[in-house]
This record gives sequence, C-alpha cells and structure tokens, in this order.
Amino acid sequence: MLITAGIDIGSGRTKALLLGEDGQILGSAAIRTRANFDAVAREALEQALASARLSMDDIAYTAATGLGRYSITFRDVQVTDITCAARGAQFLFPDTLYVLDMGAQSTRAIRLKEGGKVRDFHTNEKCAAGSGSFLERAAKYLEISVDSLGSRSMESSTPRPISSVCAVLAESEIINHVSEGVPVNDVVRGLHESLAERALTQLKKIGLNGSVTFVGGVAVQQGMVEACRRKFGVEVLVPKDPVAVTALGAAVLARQRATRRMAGAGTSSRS
Amino acid sequence: MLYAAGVDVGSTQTKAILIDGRRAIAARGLVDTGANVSRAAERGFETLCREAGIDRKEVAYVVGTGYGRYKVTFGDAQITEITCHARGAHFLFPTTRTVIDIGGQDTKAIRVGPAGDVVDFSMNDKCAAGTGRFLSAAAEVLDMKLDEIGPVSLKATDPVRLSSVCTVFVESDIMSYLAQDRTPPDILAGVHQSIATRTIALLRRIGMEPEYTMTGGVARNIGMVKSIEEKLGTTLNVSADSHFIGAIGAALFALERAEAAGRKDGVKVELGGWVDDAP
Amino acid sequence: MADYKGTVHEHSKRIMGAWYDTLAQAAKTGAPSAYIMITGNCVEILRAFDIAPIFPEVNALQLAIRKQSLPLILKSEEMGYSSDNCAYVKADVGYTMEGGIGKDAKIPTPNLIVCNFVGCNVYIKWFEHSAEFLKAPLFMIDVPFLREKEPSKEDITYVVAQLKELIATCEKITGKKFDIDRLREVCALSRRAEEGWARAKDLCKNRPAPFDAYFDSINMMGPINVLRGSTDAADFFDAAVQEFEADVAAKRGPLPEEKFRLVIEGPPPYPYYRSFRDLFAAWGAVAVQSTYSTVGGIWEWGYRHDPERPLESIAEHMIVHNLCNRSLLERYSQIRRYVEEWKADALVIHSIKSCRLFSAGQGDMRDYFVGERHVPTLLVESDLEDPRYYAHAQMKNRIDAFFESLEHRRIVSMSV
Amino acid sequence: MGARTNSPHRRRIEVPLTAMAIAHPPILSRCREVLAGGPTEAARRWKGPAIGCFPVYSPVEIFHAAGALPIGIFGAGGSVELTHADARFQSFVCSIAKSTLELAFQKRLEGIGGMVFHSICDVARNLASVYRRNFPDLFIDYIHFPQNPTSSGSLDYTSAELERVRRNISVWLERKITDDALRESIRAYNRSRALMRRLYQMREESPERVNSVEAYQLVRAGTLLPPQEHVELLEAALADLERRAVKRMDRIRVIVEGAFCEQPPMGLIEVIERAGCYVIDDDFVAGWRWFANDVAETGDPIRALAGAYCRQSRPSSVRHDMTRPRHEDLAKRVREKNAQAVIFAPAKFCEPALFDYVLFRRVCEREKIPHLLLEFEEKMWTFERARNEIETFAESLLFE
Ligand SMILES: Nc1ncnc2c1ncn2[C@@H]1O[C@H](COP(=O)(O)OP(=O)(O)O)[C@@H](O)[C@H]1O
Ligand SMILES: Nc1ncnc2c1ncn2[C@@H]1O[C@H](COP(=O)(O)OP(=O)(O)O)[C@@H](O)[C@H]1O
Ligand code: SF4
Ligand code: SF4
Ligand code: SF4
Repeated sequence: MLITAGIDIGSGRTKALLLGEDGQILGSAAIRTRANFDAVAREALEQALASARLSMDDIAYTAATGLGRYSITFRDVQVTDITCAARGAQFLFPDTLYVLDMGAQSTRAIRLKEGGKVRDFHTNEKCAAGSGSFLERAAKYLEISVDSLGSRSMESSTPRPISSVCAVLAESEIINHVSEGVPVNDVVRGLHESLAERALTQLKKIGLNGSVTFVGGVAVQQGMVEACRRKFGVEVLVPKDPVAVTALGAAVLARQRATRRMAGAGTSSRS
Repeated sequence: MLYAAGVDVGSTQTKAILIDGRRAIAARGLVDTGANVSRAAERGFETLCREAGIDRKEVAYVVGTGYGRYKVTFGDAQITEITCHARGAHFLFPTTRTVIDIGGQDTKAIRVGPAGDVVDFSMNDKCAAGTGRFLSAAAEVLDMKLDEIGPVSLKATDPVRLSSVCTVFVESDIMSYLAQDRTPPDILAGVHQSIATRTIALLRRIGMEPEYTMTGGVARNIGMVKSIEEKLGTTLNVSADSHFIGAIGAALFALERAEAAGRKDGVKVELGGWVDDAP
Repeated sequence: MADYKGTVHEHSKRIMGAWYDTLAQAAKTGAPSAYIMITGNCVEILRAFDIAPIFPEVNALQLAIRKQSLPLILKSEEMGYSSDNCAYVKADVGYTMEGGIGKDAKIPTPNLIVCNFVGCNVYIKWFEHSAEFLKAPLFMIDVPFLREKEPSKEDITYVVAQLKELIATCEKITGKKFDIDRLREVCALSRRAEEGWARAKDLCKNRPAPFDAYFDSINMMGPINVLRGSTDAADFFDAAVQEFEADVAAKRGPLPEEKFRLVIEGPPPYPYYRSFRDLFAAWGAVAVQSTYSTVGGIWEWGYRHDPERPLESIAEHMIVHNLCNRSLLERYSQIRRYVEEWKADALVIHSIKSCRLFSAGQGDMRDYFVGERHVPTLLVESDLEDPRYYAHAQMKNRIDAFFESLEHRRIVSMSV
Repeated sequence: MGARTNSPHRRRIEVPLTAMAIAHPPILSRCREVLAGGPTEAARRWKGPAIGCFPVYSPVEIFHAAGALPIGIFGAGGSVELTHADARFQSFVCSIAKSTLELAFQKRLEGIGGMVFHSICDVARNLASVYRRNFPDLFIDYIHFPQNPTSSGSLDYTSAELERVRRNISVWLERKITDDALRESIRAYNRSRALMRRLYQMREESPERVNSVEAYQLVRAGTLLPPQEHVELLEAALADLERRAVKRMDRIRVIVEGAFCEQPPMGLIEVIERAGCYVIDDDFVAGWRWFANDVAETGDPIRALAGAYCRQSRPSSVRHDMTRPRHEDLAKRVREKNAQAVIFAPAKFCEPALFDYVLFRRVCEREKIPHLLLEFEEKMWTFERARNEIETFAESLLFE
C-alpha cells in the first residue's frame, strides 16, 4: 500500500497525518510546537505512526508544510501551508471553492480553482489581531479553559461585542465587561462574533460567493462555527478534524507526487 | 492628622498611595487590577488604610487616576495619569524635565515644567507593541518571572534583532531564536532594545530635555532602564517608588484639594473642571 | 452640549438642502452636472454654464456624519482599496458601487469629471477611479504647487490655458456658448460671499468669539465652497455677519463661558463630530480660528475673485489662495498668525490618517510650535471618515490631560 | 541542511551572494561596492558638489550640467534606526520619507549640499518642507511636474519650470549652466538609459541570464555614479551577460509593479525569484529610467527635456496622463511580454501605488491574469511571510 505523510508545523501545534492509498486517514497526531522543528516533526510523525501501528519505513513520501517546513530534514518536498490547507479542504469537500483557515496566529481566506489549486488568498498582516491566539488570551483573562470556549458561546443569546482588534488590548475591554457584570458566555459569544466579522471581511476580499470550508484549530469551537454561519450568509462546512486539514492537504500532495514518481515523471524544480 | 490618597488604576496593576499632611508617604498598596476594576480600586484603597492603621473616613480626599479612574467610585475627583505622573515625578525629583512612563498597555513621554506642570506629552497606545505587556509575554515564553528578565538581559553578548514588536508575534519570534540556539540573555536584550528604540522615538516627539525620570511598572525592570539609558546617553532617575509615581501625584493633588477646601474628613466638594462624568 | 444658538446653521442647512435638491432633480432630468473638488475650486466656471456642481467630498463627509460610512468603506476595501487609502475616496466609491449615483438616485451621474488638482494628489486617483466606474469623461486641471512665495507668470498662464480648455469642454457638453459677462457676474457674487466670510472670521478676534471657528465653521464651508458664486451664498453671509455682529455686541459666544481660545488644525473626525466637540466644550474651549476652514480658500487676508479679471483671478485662487496648494511651512506661518492675531491660548492638531496632505509632517509642526514658538500644542490622531480610528477613551484622556496642564499653568503663572 | 544551527525560518537574507554567480565577478562586486558606499561615498568620490534627489522624474541632466553629481536618495534601506523622523512623521507615513529625513538628522548626507524634491505625492511634498525647516543650510528645491501633459500649455509651463530649476541651481552653485553643457548631459544620460533598456530587453527575452537582483543592482548603481561610469559598468556587464549560458528553469514569468518610489529590500526581490518566478519587467525606476526613449540631443535642451517629460516619460503611479490609462497599459504589457502573472509590490503606506492597485486588479480579473499583492517596508528583514505567499502563488500556477 502506498502510504504518504503530511506534516504541518504551526505556530501553536505541529500536526502529522498519514494517508492511505485510497485516501483513507490512517492516523494523525498533534503536539505543541517547540523550538526544534525537526525533532517536533519527527515526534508528531512517530505518534501518528504509532496510532496507525506503522513505522517510518512504511512511508513512501513525506510533504512538510507550515512555518518550519524547511527545517524538516526527512521531508521529500515542502509546500506552503496555504496550498496545503486548500488541498486538504478540497479533498474533503470537493465542491467548495472557499476556505477559511484560522490558526493560532494567522487567519487566511483562500479561494480555489476547480481541482483544488489556489486562485486567490488573503492573509492577516503583521498583526495577530483576529486569530486563535486572540481567543486563547481571552480565555485566560476570563479564567476559563480554551476547550470550553466553543460551548460557552453557544449558551449565550446576547453577545457583547469587543471593539478592540488587538488581542492584547482587548483585554481591558473584556475585563471591563466582566466587571460590569456581563455574563462570561456573552463575552465569549461577542468575541466569536467579532472574529467572524473580521473573517468575513477577509473572505469578501477574495470575492466570497458560495460555501466555505472552515479549517484550522479555531474551527473546533462550535460557537465560532455558528457565529460564522450567522454572519457569512453561506453554507459553512466543518470537517471532523479541522486541525489536521493542512497536514491532510500535505499528505494528499505527497500522494500525488509519489504516484507520479512511480510513474516515472520528473521531480520538481524545488524541494 | 490630615490624610489624602491617590489610587492609580492601571490596566495591569492598581497602585495606591496614602500621604499625610506633611507630604510623607504613609502607606502603599499594590494589587493586580484583574477582572473587576472597581474592586481592585477598592482593595487598593483598603490596603492603604489597613497598613496605616486608620479608618477610611479619616482620608480627607481621594483622587483616582489611570485608565480605570472612573471606577474609583469612592473617589472625590479624577485626574488623568499624565498629569499625575508629571506631578509625582516632580515631587520625587524636583529638577526632572522629562518623564518616561512605560506601563502595561501604553508608553508615555511627558515634558514637565519647573512647577511640575505638564508642558507637553505624547503617547502611543493603538497597539500593545512595545509596552510592559510585551515584556510579560517575552518572560512567559522564556518561562521566567517578570523580575528576572531585566537582570538576565544584562548578560547579553550579542543581542538579537526582533522582526516584529507585536506582543503576540514576539512569542514565535522568540521561539525561533531559541531554535537557532540563541541564548535567553541575547534574546531578552533584543526585546529590551526594541522597546527602548520605540521609547526614544516617542521622547523625540516632545523634545529631549534632562533630567529624565522613569515611572510606571517597567521602571522596576533594570534591563529596560539600562537599555534606555544607553540609547539616551545619560542616566535616568529611578526610585524604589517609581511604580507608584502616578499614585503619588494623585495623592498630592488630593492633599492640595483637601487643604484648599479646608476639610479634614470625607466631605465632598464640587470642583468644576476636574470632576467628570464617566464615558 | 455645545450648540450654536443663532439662525446661521438652519440657514445653511436650508440652502445646502436646496442644492442637494437640484442634484436629485438633475438625476431625474439629466440636466448637466459635473464632479469637482473642494480645495481651491473653479466652481465659478461651472456656474457660468449652469452645470450643477457635485462635490464627492461633501457627500463623503455627510455619510460620515450620519454614521453611514463604515459599510461603504468596507465595501471598497473588498474591491482592493487598502486600509491606508484616504477613506473619503473609499466611502465615495462604496456609495457609487451601492447605487447611490445614477438616474433617479440622489446624485446624478456626472456629465463631466473636473479634477481640480489643487494640492492633493489623491484627487487625481479619486477622479481617475470615478471616471472609470462612472464611465464619465475626465478633465484634468493641473495646478502647479505654490513652491516659491509668489506664483510665476507661467504658472498663471498654464492654469488659464487649462481653464480655457475647460470652457471649451463645457461648451461641448452643454451646447451653450461661453458668456464672459455671466462669469463676471458669478465672480462678483463670489466676492460678496468672500467678503462676508472674511468679516465673520475677523469677528472671532473678539472675546468671546461669536461662533466656533472650527466646529461651527463647517456650516459655513458649505456655502463658501459649494455655493460660492450664487445669490444664496452671498445672502447667507450677509445674514451671518449681521447675526455675529449682534452676538459680539451682546458678548455672546457658543459656550456659556469661553475659558480657552484655540486654533485647530486638521479636519474634524466627522463620524464622532458631536462627541469630539463636546470634549472641548466640557473645558470651555472655543476655536477662534482653524486651518480646515481655509481648504477651499483663504479669504481673511484680502484675496477676492475679481470680475475684471475673471480667469486670472480664478487661477490665482487655485494656485495661491487656499490652504492645500501651499507648503507646510506656509501653513506654519498661517497658524502662527492665527495664534497671534486671534490671541489663542493653544494649538490643537487633529491628525488624520486618511489625509497625508494635511497630516504628513504634523509631528514637525508640533515641534515647531512647542519648541520654537512655545505655543502649548496638543496632537491627537483619528480619522475624518473611518470610525475605526477613533478611540473615545484615549481621545478623552489626552484632551483632559491637555486642559489639565493648561489650567495648571494658568494657576502657576497667576501665583507668580 | 542543519535545522538547529541554520534554520532558514529566521535567517537574515543579506545581499545575496548566491545570486551573484556572474561570469566576471569584478563588475558586480564593483556594483555592490558602489551601492554599499551609498550617497556619502558617492559624493566623496565625485569631489564636486552633489545634489540629492528624491525618486522619480528628477531632472538630473540639469544638475549634471551644472557640474554637480545627481545622487538618488531612496531612504536608508533599513540601515538606520528611526529616532528623529518618527517624531516628525506619523505611523501611517511610508518608510522612505521617514528614513530620508532620518539620514539628514543623523548627518549621514555628508557632501550632499542640496536636495531636490518633486511632485511625487503629498508625503514627498511635505517632506520638502520639513527638510527646509530643519536643515536651513541645505539648498532645497521643489519641482512641480505637469499632471496634464496633453494641455496646450504644458510644454511652455514645463520649460519654464525647468528654467527656474536651472536658474536656482546656477545661483546656488555660482556657475553658469550652458546649453552646450546641458546637451552634453542629455547625451550622457541617453546612453546610460539606452543600455538599461538593453538590459531589460535581455531580461525579458532570457530571464535566466540576468537575475533580478543583478539587474536591479546594475540599474540602481546608476543613481550613485556619474553617467559615464555607469555606461562603462553597464557595457561591461552586458557583454558578460550575453555570453552567459544558464539553463532556464521552470518558473513563472512575472511583471512586478508598484515599487516606483520606495524600493523593495533586496531580499524581497531575491525571494520573488527564489520562490519560483522570473521577473521579466518591473517599474523600479531606480536608475533615472523615466524616459521611454532618447531625449532630443539637438535644439533647445530645456525644451527637449520638457518635451520628454510631457511626452516620453514612462508611466508610474505618480504621473497622470488621461491619454494612457495605466491599467490598460499593464494588460497590454502582460500580453506583449508574454508574462504569466503580475506581482504588485507597493511600499506599505504608499498611497499612490495602493490606489493604482485597485484598477490594476480589476483589469487583471477581467483579463484573467493571475496576480498577487505584496506590501513591503524598508525595515522588513525577514521575508518568510512574503516567501510563503509567493510560493503559494507560484504553486498555484506551477504544480502538476
Ligand atoms: N481544543 C480546543 N478547543 C478550542 N479551541 C482550540 C482547541 N485547540 C485549538 N484551539 C484554537 O485553535 C488555535 C490553534 O490553531 P492551530 O490551527 O493549531 O494553529 P497553528 O496551525 O497556527 O498552530 C488556538 O489558538 C485556539 O484558539
Ligand atoms: N517586579 C517587576 N519587575 C519588572 N517589571 C515589572 C514588575 N512589576 C511590574 N512590571 C512591569 O510593569 C508593567 C505594569 O506597569 P504599570 O505601570 O502597573 O501598568 P498599568 O498602569 O498599565 O497597569 C507590567 O506589564 C510589567 O512589564
Ligand atoms: S495590535 Fe496587538 S496583535 Fe496587532 S500588532 Fe499590535 S500587539 Fe500585535
Ligand atoms: S487626502 Fe485629504 S485632501 Fe485629499 S481627498 Fe483625502 S481627505 Fe481630501
Ligand atoms: S513611497 Fe509612495 S507615499 Fe512614499 S513618498 Fe514615495 S510615492 Fe509617496
């Protein structure tokens, strides 16, 4: 069987995923990203292999993506995370042409061509405002766990919006709300709404017109997904494991490469 | 005895000062501002009374300052922290002409007149880049305590250059420096230098005039002090009470008000321009 | 809190409303209309042809005051405009895209787009874009920047040549023959309005000033810049002057007490016009002069349109006698005169992210006034159109701190 | 590649040595030397008076005819810390304006006695004023170039404006600027421009032969060299390049647009190519390249120059010409030059370029030309993000 691996070194977590010949996901893992990218990548991959009861030797081709993709010594190819997120989303939802990828420090809106290639994309700039770390920080100020964010906002019906765009400066606003007796759940929903609003702005810049696949760690939060559904006015599709979609895309690309290599085609100009 | 208090409700920490009629500091209070701003103010004030062993009714006048000054509900007046920092710095260092205040969320440069009046000021606050919060984030990534990072940064031999002063991105920046085997001292020195550079630019906006006094919580960070001194080419006045300077200024205003009104207990007086409706 | 209590504002609203009615009418009938910009404009030429002038800047500021600008700005940003582009343009483009302009809309599709490039480079881009989106012909008037004390003979000749080309274009569009006497009449009406506006501003030298030369001026900038050359505008200023003179005699100002006299530089934050004004009013601060009120023209130093030399005087207005076509240093000396002659206590610089023409270099201006002229100066930042750049709490903090320091200094100087 | 010691993730990209594999290194090392020396070194070598000019459309021929060396001032290229300029210009002002000011505050413009600014944009104009106030000992002039070049009055006006500049410089330097000297200068700059045109031609035809960084450095060196020396440099380099044999790689052919004033960091130019593109045309006008063809070498030289400004100047974001809409022109260039994509690289906060992007983008969408927006800043020194975006872009056009 042809098995390929995709490794995505994110600013928050490193994800590894193993893909079988027929496109089935054999195993995956996500661990905190540490300073030594190569070691983290190896560790994540080994965890994924263990979960699938496989070993390194079973892997035919490995694609690396994410911020540390050049540092992975055992890769066969490196591809950018935007291309991979697009490919992963397209693999899961072939008819969707828009992808929203929200990770810890970056939020990206991607528009696809038929076939899963990137047509246009928009990324947040030098400022982390409006990304997952915004939510992580907020959870910290609110003294609640990140895991609970998604369900908490679902419990609120009266969102309290946040005007500050900066993850750090929003703190005082959040604190203000809480001290005024605004229920925590309303604040969380407010956060989700304002993040969804910002994401919509980005999606509009690439000409949103049709359903969106929502991937990345933030998509785990049900409340965020619901906020997006309310704001976007289009169908919002969320994969079962949104965190691993970029790694999945890498594995899909790896599979393509591997197949082609076996068929004897030439290798790429870059690696 | 006549007592007056200043409560500086900052974004990060709430500082409170009690002074007596001879203008001597009678008590200090420092609490984390946390989620409940009014409570923080209240607690700061209570700490004062407890420390000084007096009843809160004995405090004739309370001035609130800092970003949460409108939350000092028991206060008699609010004054902006800019005016208070100038006043407090002038009290501790009468010949100071320039005040640098780096707090949790903003940085201010204030030009002070010979009477402790504000001649000019400038601040940046649109973004948390380059503030105390930036330093806390750096400390957190490196798993150090806030009061450690300053001393550690002084051991640097080859400071790094940060690619971004964004408080959020600084975390991944630091991580990648660690990945390159750069030492914490070098990284921290880079962090401090990038803030110092921004601070000097802010100072230029109001014109540089010695003596310089550093106030705010970050004045407790020796690495920051040294780094600014180096770029400035001169020394900074730093006091053990630097963190409290805003509260000291507020307390001084409170005392004057109390004296002017000739009151010794907590009777309210109306003072036109100073009293303000909360936004 | 700070309301002007006379009839000037109502009067201004009325005649500006009538102008908007004309535009809506033109949108229905297809009567000729043209885009033109405010600064140092040559609206006189359009009037001589009875072409209804449309001022996209005025539309943009109206949208901002009514708090309708943000969705339009976002709409433009979706089209690719940067968050760093002038938000006036973005609001206007958003408005155009949302169908605010065209047949039966409030604003007609212009028959002509006259780009009077007076100082602001954004104007060129703005009208290039409008011409593209509205498929309307663009006429460019390149006005040489005032780079020496006086304009050269060639500068005037160049502008006059272009005005003549504009006249030929207007003839083509309207099918009317140019009538120089009609232009002379228009110039005479302009002159009357200018006379009145200059007098009104001069009255602000009194204590208290009869109106706020920044916040209340906005209501007079419509008549002087948009309606200039019409009887409405000329009559308006006659009435306004009368009212202000009465106010001066009665020692009546816009606030119960005039505690501080200010000169304000930079456009106001239109989306928060009210609350911004209140921050000053709370301290008894009145603007006695402002540079923003001179973007269309500087009349207080004697320049008038001249019916005897209509084209030359229009050219001189465009090149010399308006704020935007003069250098930053000329602006420093303008402000300096304001501070001295109008006896102001302080200078407030409202720095606008949208407008680099106004704002780029205001840090230096601040340095000049604080360092060299010892004028207490406050610099605050926000925007004139984009509400996202206005942070109320921070604005208040700075303004309060500034007035605290002014008050403190007064106490100190009194005790000396 | 050792991941720990040399993580490319944050590696600083210096002037890229790997890209320098040219047949005869001496020419390019000379070129690099000139660039590294910067304005002060250029002024020192020249020994005579030097005039700094801010980018785009400066009448260098007039300065040169006065015996002065025209020196291009393009900010500080990230080499100075902004400590004074930040206090004069707000956060939303482009880097070039700030760092150009900073250079003067830090006394890094030694040997440059005058600065000439032009009607580039609102920021550039206000910069002239700020310079004038803060550095009263410098000779400062401001030129208004015609924005209505098709008006009947524009040629006369432009001639008068150039005459004014000639007069001012002549008074300042206390020397006559003769028509003959002017014609001589026009000839000299015509030659260097012709060679630059050849260089661009070569890049368009065989981009593998001359990479973007080389081409950029060769052109940019012209802003620090007397025209004769630039001509020699270009001639030698072109001869080398023509002999160079390199394999063409599988990369996309792109046009870079939008960096006509503040110049992108060298690392960014390099990253564009490394990430899988061949830059076959750009609007970097760093080398006094603003005339599309030769300026008339006979007749009244001032009128010849004025005519060139009105009729022959290359379009850029700061030049309006109703008869030649730039966005349509771009679409045409893409077709003619057989480009596959356009990369817009405006400087952050550069309003003229950012405005133009909107119309460019519309045209690209209409013509189905792939395009990418990439803002840059002078102080940018890690190109990871840019690289990620360009690679994604290239991947979307290249893969499979
Ligand atoms: N279990 C969880 N519950 C809620 N949110 C989560 C959870 N895990 C991750 N997140 C959110 O996802 C973000 C990280 O997303 P991820 O895609 O892993 O980022 P990156 O790829 O940049 O490392 C976090 O900042 C957080 O907001
Ligand atoms: N013991 C300490 N050592 C070093 N830095 C400190 C210490 N305590 C506080 N700080 C710094 O001071 C900042 C808070 O300053 P402060 O003036 O209280 O801000 P604010 O008024 O906004 O609350 C913190 O972000 C931290 O960087
Ligand atoms: S606004 Fe906040 S998130 Fe954005 S750059 Fe500044 S500190 Fe970072
Ligand atoms: S840049 Fe300034 S003057 Fe120009 S259109 Fe915008 S607001 Fe008006
Ligand atoms: S880079 Fe752009 S904004 Fe800056 S001076 Fe040049 S043209 Fe003007």
